[in-house]
Amino acid sequence: MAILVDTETRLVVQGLTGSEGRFHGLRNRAYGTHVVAGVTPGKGGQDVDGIPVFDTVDSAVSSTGANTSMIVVPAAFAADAIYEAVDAGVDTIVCITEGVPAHDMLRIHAYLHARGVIMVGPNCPGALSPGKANVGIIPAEIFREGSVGLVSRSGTLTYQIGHELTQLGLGSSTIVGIGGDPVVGSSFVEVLALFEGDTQTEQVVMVGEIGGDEEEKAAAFIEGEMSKPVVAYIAGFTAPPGKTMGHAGAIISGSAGTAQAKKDALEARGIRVGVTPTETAHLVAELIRA
Amino acid sequence: MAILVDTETRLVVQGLTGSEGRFHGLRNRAYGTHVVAGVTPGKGGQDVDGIPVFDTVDSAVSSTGANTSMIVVPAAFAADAIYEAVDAGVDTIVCITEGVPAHDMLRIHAYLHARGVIMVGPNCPGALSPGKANVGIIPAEIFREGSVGLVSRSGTLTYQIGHELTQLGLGSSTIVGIGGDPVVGSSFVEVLALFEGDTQTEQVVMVGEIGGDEEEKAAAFIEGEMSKPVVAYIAGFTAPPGKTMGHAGAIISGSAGTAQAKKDALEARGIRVGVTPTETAHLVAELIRA
Amino acid sequence: MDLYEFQGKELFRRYGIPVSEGRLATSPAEAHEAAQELGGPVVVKAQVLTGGRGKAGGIKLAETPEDVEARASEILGMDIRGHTVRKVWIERASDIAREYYLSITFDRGAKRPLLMFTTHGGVDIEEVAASSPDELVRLHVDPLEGYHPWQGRRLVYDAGIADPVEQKQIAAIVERLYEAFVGCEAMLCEINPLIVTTEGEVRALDSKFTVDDNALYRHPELAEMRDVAAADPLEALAREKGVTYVKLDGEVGVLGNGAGLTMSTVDVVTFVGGRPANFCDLGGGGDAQGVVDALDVITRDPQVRSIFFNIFGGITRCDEVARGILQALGQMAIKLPIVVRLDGTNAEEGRRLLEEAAAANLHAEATMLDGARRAVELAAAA
Amino acid sequence: MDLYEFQGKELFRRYGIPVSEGRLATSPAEAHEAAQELGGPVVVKAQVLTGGRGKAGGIKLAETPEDVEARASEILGMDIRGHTVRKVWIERASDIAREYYLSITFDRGAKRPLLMFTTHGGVDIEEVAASSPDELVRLHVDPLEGYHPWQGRRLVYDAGIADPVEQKQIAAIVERLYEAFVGCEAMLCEINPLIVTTEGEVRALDSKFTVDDNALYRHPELAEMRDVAAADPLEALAREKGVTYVKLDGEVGVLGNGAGLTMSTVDVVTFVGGRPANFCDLGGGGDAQGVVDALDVITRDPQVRSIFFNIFGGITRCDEVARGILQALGQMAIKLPIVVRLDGTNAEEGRRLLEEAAAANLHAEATMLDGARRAVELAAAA
Repeated sequence: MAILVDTETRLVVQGLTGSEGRFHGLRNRAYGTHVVAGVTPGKGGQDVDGIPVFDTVDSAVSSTGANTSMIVVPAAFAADAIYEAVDAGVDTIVCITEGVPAHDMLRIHAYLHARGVIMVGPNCPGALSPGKANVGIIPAEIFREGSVGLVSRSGTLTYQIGHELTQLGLGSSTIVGIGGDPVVGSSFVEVLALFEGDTQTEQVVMVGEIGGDEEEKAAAFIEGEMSKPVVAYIAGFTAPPGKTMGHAGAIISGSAGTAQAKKDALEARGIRVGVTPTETAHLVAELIRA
Repeated sequence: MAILVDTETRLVVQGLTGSEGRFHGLRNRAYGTHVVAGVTPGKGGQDVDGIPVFDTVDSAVSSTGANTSMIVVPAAFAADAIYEAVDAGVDTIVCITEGVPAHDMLRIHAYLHARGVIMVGPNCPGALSPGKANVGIIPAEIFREGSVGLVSRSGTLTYQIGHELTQLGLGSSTIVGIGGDPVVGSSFVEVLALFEGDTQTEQVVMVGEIGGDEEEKAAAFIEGEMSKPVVAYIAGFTAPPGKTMGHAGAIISGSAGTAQAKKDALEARGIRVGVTPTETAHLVAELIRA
Repeated sequence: MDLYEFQGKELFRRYGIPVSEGRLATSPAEAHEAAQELGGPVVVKAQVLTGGRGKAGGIKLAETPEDVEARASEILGMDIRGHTVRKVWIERASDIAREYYLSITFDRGAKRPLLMFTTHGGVDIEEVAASSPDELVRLHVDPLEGYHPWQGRRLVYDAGIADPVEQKQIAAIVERLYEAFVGCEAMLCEINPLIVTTEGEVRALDSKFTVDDNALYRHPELAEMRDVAAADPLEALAREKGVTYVKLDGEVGVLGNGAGLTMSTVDVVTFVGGRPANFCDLGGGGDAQGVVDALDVITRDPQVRSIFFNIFGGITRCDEVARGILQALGQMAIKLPIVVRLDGTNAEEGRRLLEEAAAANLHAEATMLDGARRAVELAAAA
Repeated sequence: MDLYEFQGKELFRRYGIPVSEGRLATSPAEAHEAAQELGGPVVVKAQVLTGGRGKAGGIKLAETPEDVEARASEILGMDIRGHTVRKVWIERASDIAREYYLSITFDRGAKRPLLMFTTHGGVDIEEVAASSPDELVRLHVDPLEGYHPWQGRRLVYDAGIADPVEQKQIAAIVERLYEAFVGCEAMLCEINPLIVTTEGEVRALDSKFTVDDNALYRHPELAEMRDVAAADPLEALAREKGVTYVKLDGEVGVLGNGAGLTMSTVDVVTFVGGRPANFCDLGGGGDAQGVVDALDVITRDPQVRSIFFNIFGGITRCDEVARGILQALGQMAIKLPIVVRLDGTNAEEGRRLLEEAAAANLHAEATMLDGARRAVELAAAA
């Protein structure tokens, strides 16, 4: 079944005519994703290798039945693109764009939440359901289809861990890079809930990093709400101090935001934490063999 | 059972120490309403004839268990008072204040709607459930308890029609003045839906007036969603043109906004419309006798 | 509050919406001077707070200052739908290639601002809505989130604007118009026509701008735009005294408290065969002085033959109203018959006060319907 | 981006938050002059982007210009937690009656701005949060709806401020601080202490102000506040070249793509017994020139003994990275051993390019763990 993207996904790429949009849009299509439309204001009527381009997301949706949008536009235009996608009626958004201002994201998060639209990102690699659909920039060739759900705040680190899983012969249901910005559309808890409800997913790997308290919240959610086993990895054990959140931030979350604090919070809830990506993959393999 | 206000109502009056707030707050209490608190910034710790006054709605709610707020503050402070009440966790707001800017109300309406808080008003006489509670400025002595739900955009016209009903020996479940401003917290449809779900209410009188298209929407709602009979009255048949909505407004609603257009829309759905308040009350009496 | 074209255009200019250069004139001589300053052909436009100026001959093209002076003297003083023209706007004439329509309305039903745009401009927008509804592009703005650039783009693309330069200009105007709508707390901002000149420049050729009376307290610069002279003198007097008064064309003066009850009273007076002389709403409070002021306004209308006071007390207290009536009778020596019907808060005390005063021209009635009938009878008998 | 106290106070001033008058000085002579201009007793405050200035002796009271000059020469050049003091802020001394704390934080968890206020100011806020959590008043602001006056009132009442004049001043400062927070797109605005003077005036005596790097493109006036000189020279060079570089204290240069993978690589190098010399993230794109620039930065650190390239291609294409490495080797004559591990997009092509180049100091490894081990070995052997 997988989560977020699958064979039912009908993708519109906002920014398809840009070089990144074209590269990844066509790559996603080559993987098998139904890339049905592109949007670039002023380029309506053109096409990108046969994919029709529209001036507005609304016209793309009404002409092609797109239900998912991938946003690959410059940071200064990303917020506008997200609002346009929401109002055009797509139900899932994958925002690849990096550098979206945090205050924009506060407003966007509230806006999305009120309308029940799921967004992954910004500043994220997207979502890949091996064998079904790839929306974003995840190199699909390193993953295979299987039962491990993978959710991560980091892009390339996700690939690394997915790669390690593949080396051990393990496949994935869906790989979700939620993005590492201070405010993202979907946080760990939201994606974990989707995995919990997904029949294909049997175990989950969560890849966190220093800063914020999303891993701590996820730990509580896993203990309280999840029946499926979760293995975690945290990056940033040797990060120098001062690169973590400031004082007031730590007060809010009741957490220091350090990798060690996150590891402790997870382990206190009985969640195993790998020390390296390699060990993390081995922990998953143990789970499956057990 | 009644709607909006009843014996469960625990009222905080925002603006209790002002002359209007004091007059109507004490009058509401004298009627039997549980007036548990007042709020006036800077006057926390005082009391108004035994009703404790707080600096913030939050402290009033946490100290007294208030669940309903009546707002009787000057127009320039009304929006702030509404937001404060919502955030303090009351579930019903009655805003008496007149002159709240329409743009403020657009934002407030969206804010309330997202949080599931019901507001009656602004610029309204409030809500009265005879024999149970009176929140607002409706002269309770002209109404008696009974089965007729009464909802109106106008204040004094509501009293007039309620008075006519009383003359005919008919009582009311709840009288709701929703206010006549361009955007109000609860429109006809929302209050009609509450009456439909109320066991005490057996028939409803809706009192509309020129402008907007809320009566037309109500007509569709009554036909489609209501099992209880509704009688309507519309004020403004002889209003001079130019006092109704402008051109662009008429395009939006697909209605001229005139009393005649509203009457036609209601009668087309089989809803009887009285020509005078007196006739309207007689139509209700006929319904009950039938 | 409705603004004149020239006031709306001044707001457009402040918000960065292109308008033609122009001057206001209140006399033919000023019009002449304005034309000289502007140079070249101009348009002389009657400034009135009503539509249909063009059909009424209130908009004229003129080539020379002399010509302008002549047109201005024709237009000034003209009556357009009951409005006397006291000001003309002299504006550089435009070479119009195309006429579009753009507006932002306060959509009461949807409780959101509504953007509307169509390439069918310069005509009645109701006609476009009726004849080519698909070509009138409509888009709501979320009041909490505000305007976003995609909305302006969507309007221009959906309306079929093909030229990229034109698209950009229009989208920018939509954004600025929204800023003006929010910044001025408008109920309506309409540009009809929004023109494209033969040089490809997009400009607002007219303006309809209505601002929210309730918001004027925080926009003193807009409040100052109110043209007190343009209002009916009685309406202006009433406004000054805090009473809502609308002049009608009959003999029965109507005074109620609350817009709904007052409207209903005007209706009932009509239904029982009378002709209301006015709509006069004491408003929510209604103290004795308010009653005196209202009676002062109503009795200045020489057509009035009788007065019907229909009061249902809520915040308004009937004893205060009675005191006001008695005070007015004492101060103004009103001879007209006054029918009074009091119910609601402190009604008994009010009735008692009136009864005790025992004035010959005061007639108490128990119901609204009877009060209306009596007032109509008395007007007919007067 | 963190701002200096004097920069934050300048922003406070612009937003109407009261601050003491002061002058910036970069030399004892300038400090003398500043003190003369200000007159009376002043405070000389080290301007560094770190906390603990007071304890480190970076804040001194001084009575006369000569005294100020002496204190400034003590403080300028001082090292506070690894930061060299290059600027001092000379500010009129305040008669402090009470010290409060006020901040607005970007609450990532709640996804809303968080207001915090307590009368326990002038101390570490973590201590207050730990020892008297009930006296730290917290209130979120809805990002769509924005700030409303009741929120400032609630902070002051709930914190127990009794004096009405003080209540009003603080509530006004909360409102302006929120305007500054939103207007500057801040991640943190903190006033600690917010003082009440003996005359009853409320004023910001310190400022911590952090703005969102991602938003600087629309705030050029804030972007200009960046103090390039204060940064580590290598970090500054890296920033200039669009590479994220943090200097660490070891021998193994680490270069990855993406913050998570790079952090993880630094961790793994540590876990296999090495000491990372830096954290260097090529970022999302990572073209050949980016790789050259990154190598340029890393190799300027004389402590570096080996370099570990850990690349997992996504948007970054491994062939581009390989081209960058080869280009850098050609341009810079790097002698250090470079361990390269490539996976993901175009990895095979990248590996082929490196293999064909057959450079002696290039070592390919298949896994991240093996790459880290090899780099650590090579650093030890160098």
